[in-house]
Amino acid sequence: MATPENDSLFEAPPMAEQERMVEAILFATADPVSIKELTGRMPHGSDPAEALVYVRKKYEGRGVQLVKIEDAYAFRTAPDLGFLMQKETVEVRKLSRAAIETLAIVAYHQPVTRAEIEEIRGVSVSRGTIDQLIEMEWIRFGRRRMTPGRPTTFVVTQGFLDHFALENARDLPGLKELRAAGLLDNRPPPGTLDPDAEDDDAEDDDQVEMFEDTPE
Amino acid sequence: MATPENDSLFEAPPMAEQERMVEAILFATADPVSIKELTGRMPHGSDPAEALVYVRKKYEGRGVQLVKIEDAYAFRTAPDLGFLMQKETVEVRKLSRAAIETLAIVAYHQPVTRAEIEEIRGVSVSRGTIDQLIEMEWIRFGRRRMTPGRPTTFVVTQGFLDHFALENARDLPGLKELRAAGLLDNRPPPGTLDPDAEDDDAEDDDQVEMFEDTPE
Amino acid sequence: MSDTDFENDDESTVLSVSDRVAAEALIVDVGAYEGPLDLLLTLSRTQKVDLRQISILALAEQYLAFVEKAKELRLELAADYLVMAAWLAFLKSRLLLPPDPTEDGPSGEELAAHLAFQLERLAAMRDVAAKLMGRDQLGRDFFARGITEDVQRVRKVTYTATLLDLMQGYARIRTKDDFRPFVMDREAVMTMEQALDRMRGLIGFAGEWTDISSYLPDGWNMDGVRSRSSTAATFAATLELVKEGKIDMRQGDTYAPIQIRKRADRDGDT
Repeated sequence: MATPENDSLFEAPPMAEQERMVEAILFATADPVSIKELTGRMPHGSDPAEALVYVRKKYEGRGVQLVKIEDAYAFRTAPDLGFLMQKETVEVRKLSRAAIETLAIVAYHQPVTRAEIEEIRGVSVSRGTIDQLIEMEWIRFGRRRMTPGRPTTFVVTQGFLDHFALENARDLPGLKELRAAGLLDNRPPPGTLDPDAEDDDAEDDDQVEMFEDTPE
Repeated sequence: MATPENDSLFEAPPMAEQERMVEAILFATADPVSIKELTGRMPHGSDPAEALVYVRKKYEGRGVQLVKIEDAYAFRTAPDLGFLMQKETVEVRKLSRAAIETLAIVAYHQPVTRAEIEEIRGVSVSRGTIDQLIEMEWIRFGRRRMTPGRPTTFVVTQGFLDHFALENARDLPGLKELRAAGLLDNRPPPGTLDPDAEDDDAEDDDQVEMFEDTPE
Repeated sequence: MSDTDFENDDESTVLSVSDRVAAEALIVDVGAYEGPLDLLLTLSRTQKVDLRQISILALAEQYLAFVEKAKELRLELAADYLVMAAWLAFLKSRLLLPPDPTEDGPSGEELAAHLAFQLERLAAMRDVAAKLMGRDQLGRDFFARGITEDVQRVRKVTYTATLLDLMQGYARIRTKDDFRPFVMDREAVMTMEQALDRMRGLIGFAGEWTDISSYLPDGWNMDGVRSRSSTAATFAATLELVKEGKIDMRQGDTYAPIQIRKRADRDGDT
């Protein structure tokens, strides 16, 4: 094999060999390489400009192309294959609490307006939450209400029913069943409270119970 | 052109196109890419293994070559053109004799425990030596031995194979000869394997088991 | 005694002399050896034979000569070297003496064979280590791609929820409704401001003396806690209205009902 020291004693390498050299140098170098630099690195008498012409032709239409950047050359992946440089990772996340609650309200109260959702939740519903649920195709717009302002309503979709394995939204367990299943507080509605129980101690107990009850 | 989202709706791309894709993906990275990853990144229905056969053929004798490292592939410059690349040469940290020998022992005897390395070299292995080889990503921890104390074993990495241009550990130079000469046998010192010489049967069994564990 | 036997062996005597010389040459850099096995391997080279044909007996002799010399020169030898010396002395005696049938354990030949195996294995490992390092190496003889493109990690997030999440979410909202009175604090307390607001709205219709208790809001006059709170708030509100000159109030007797009426400003009687 030719070593750099004695190149000058020999003829320039054959053009096929020069092509290989250009190819290897452009492949391994971290920056685009100018013709001047190629000449400096290749054996004496080489003509990298000519070799580059052949190399460019060889890579035409391939997954990798020879490109010229100012006066330097480099290999680049073909622009139409850019999508391959993405690695898609799918991450499954739990729906946020706000989204679940909004979804639950739509499911139990459909068709329901945004104002009604807010009233039931006691907080305003962010646009993002509604958008997310629509994007997931779990809720969709229903008919407009025939009330002043003609607000849109939301209903759940077939996709929602499929995901939760429900035949229809009426299959959702009612409040009584939720309570029986321990998902609801067993506290009686206000007004029916035993007045004697309403001292500080009782209030404290309820407070504690509430926090213990916090679902998650 | 097909976009990743609707690939599954279409046929797999033609093989020529798959070749381009394999070429682009492998050109884009310095590290070997496994078939599995290629499959994951290419459109649905692609057969990167087949495409790789054509790509390899296309690059035969060129300045850049397709090499296989275990189940992964990478482009590497042809070794005979190394002299052109003085600029790219990275100064590899000079390894001590102890490190080089330890590396060789791990490669030829893997999976191998520290005690076995010490037995072969006749001296204790310093922590620094193992650490250095792990840091260079040439060796890594293998499975624990199912022997008393459950010692960890060491094996060589894909990075090691890539560095030394080995397709897999079976291609290590002289491996067959060493095995034929019995030099890779885990031969215990005389007396230790003779059941009559040992009064502790249990210990003996473990010993036997350990030597049956002789690496492939 | 064994020594005498050894000296009588022609071949061994020759080796012994040359070995002593070799040992003296080697002794200078004890530190250069990686332990006794390494030293033994180096010594074995002086025999200039295939390691499989090596004379372990001669090697043991060389090693012992080395250790002897080191002692003479008062060189510090690591414990390993002395352990090996003792073991080799033992091996030597086993090799030279006829086997004692009463003694169990491995024979001298077996021990010698194992040492030869160890030496051969170490030599082989050194040999392949050199071969390995002599291979084409990445970053020295062949090269990886210089311009790398980062693979963009596109993270696609899909959200999920279970029916249980849904029901719990709904239950949470309903529970919160039930609970609201506690969160809002005191359902059974009426503030003076609330009473005042209420009174201001009602006072316009109160031309005649009316019992103050009739101003208590519906539902606040039955329950003990609520009626106490609303009575106190309403009373405080009436005092405020009297101060403002909006109403007159009177009480006929101690504990008699308190009555109020709208003040007929200017046009009414004083």
